[in-house]
Amino acid sequence: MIRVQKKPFDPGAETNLFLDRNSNSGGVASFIGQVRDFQDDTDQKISVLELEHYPGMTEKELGRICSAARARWPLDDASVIHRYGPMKPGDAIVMVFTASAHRADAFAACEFIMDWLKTQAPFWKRERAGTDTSWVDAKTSDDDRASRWTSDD
Amino acid sequence: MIRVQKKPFDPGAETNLFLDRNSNSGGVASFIGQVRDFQDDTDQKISVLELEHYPGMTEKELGRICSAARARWPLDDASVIHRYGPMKPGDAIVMVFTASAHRADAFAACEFIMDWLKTQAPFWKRERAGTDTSWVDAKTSDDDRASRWTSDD
Amino acid sequence: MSVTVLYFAWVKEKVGVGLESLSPPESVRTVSDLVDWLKLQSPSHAEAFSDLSQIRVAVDQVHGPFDAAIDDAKEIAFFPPVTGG
Amino acid sequence: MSVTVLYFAWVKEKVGVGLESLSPPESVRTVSDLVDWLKLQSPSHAEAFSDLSQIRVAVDQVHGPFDAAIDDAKEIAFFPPVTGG
Repeated sequence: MIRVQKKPFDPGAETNLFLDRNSNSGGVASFIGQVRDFQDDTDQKISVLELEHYPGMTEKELGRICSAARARWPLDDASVIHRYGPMKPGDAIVMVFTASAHRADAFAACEFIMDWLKTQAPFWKRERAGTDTSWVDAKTSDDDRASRWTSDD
Repeated sequence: MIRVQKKPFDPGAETNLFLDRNSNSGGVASFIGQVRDFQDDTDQKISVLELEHYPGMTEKELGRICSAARARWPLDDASVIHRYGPMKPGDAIVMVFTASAHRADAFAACEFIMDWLKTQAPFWKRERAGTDTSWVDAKTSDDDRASRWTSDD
Repeated sequence: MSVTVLYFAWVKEKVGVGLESLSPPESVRTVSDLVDWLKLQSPSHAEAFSDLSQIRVAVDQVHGPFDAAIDDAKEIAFFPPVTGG
Repeated sequence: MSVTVLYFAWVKEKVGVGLESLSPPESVRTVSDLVDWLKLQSPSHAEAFSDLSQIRVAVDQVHGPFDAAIDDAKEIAFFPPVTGG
């Protein structure tokens, strides 16, 4: 399941919904990304994060990433929920779930989806700190993490 | 936080409690292990899983595993909830959470805790399938996964 | 040829609009050709595309290289490296 | 020397009890010594410890090898390889 939405989601409720759909899977891995409260470079307190995205492509790209994960590992299920629009520090931006008979596959697929989402899903963050608003720069460390999966095997 | 308990726990509620305690962490990884419904070897349907443990040592061992994870990765938090006693297929047996500024650390620490828990925490599974009750054999694949972390670096 | 060109994040801010319906000449065959042609449309376009190392492209909602053929693409998008998650 | 010996899972079933308060002789200095002495206590003990490759040990609630010294340990536990999670 892929869901891209403006309104907040409840990570606990989503967890139980995913488990209900996958009660026969031995292992469920998940990752939750939260809005950070301080900027990397200026160390200033962030008041608002605004997330722009590319409607249409976002859902397709997340679907392609989940399909790639399911082609690579024996998964029972994989889900991504991603917000866009304005958010405040501590809000959940993204939640990824994977279900598999084996925990190693669930972990690997969950991290793979996050790594590819970070470098491929068309979202752009803009942070407001004090009176300044600035676009967040992409991290080369994210590219490095994503490229691990292509060089692995 | 380490919790070893007989009664069922609610993975969604635990997720929200962990997030509330760690709203400043950029990334939260989690793993949920569920009671499987079929035996590996006989392919028989499991009706009940009974989990015995070593009261006292269990809590200490889980604490040692979390401390080892926190010494190895920059974590904001790490939690383990583990049930014992009788359970039915689909029930959550174990839930592990890790919180960190960086997702790679959260993922690695969460998998490390699960791998060590599987080979070190004093729990023993007994499955009932039909009229037969049998102790579950330890898997060499679990030993292999745990030993990865000692040979890594 | 008629194509919808989309801009996101600071590329959109620099160009000044998020969407343009354009009809570039026949000679525009690749994404690179389109960028060269766009840079001639206004100083804002030229400014937005001044450093292509900071621009990514999607052709019909699929990531692609700058030398990708446009063919009968309906929608071409330009944006900075993504920063979601 | 007085020590509490605990058994879990099928080790407990084979021995027939989960806990024993025992006073092994002075000559019992390591976990291995204790196992050898336990095997003399009853046929069930001998049977439970017949294949040591399937037995793990904890001394005062810490995993240890069979050649670990007992010293003034209060609690020694024997059990099969663990299968939690």
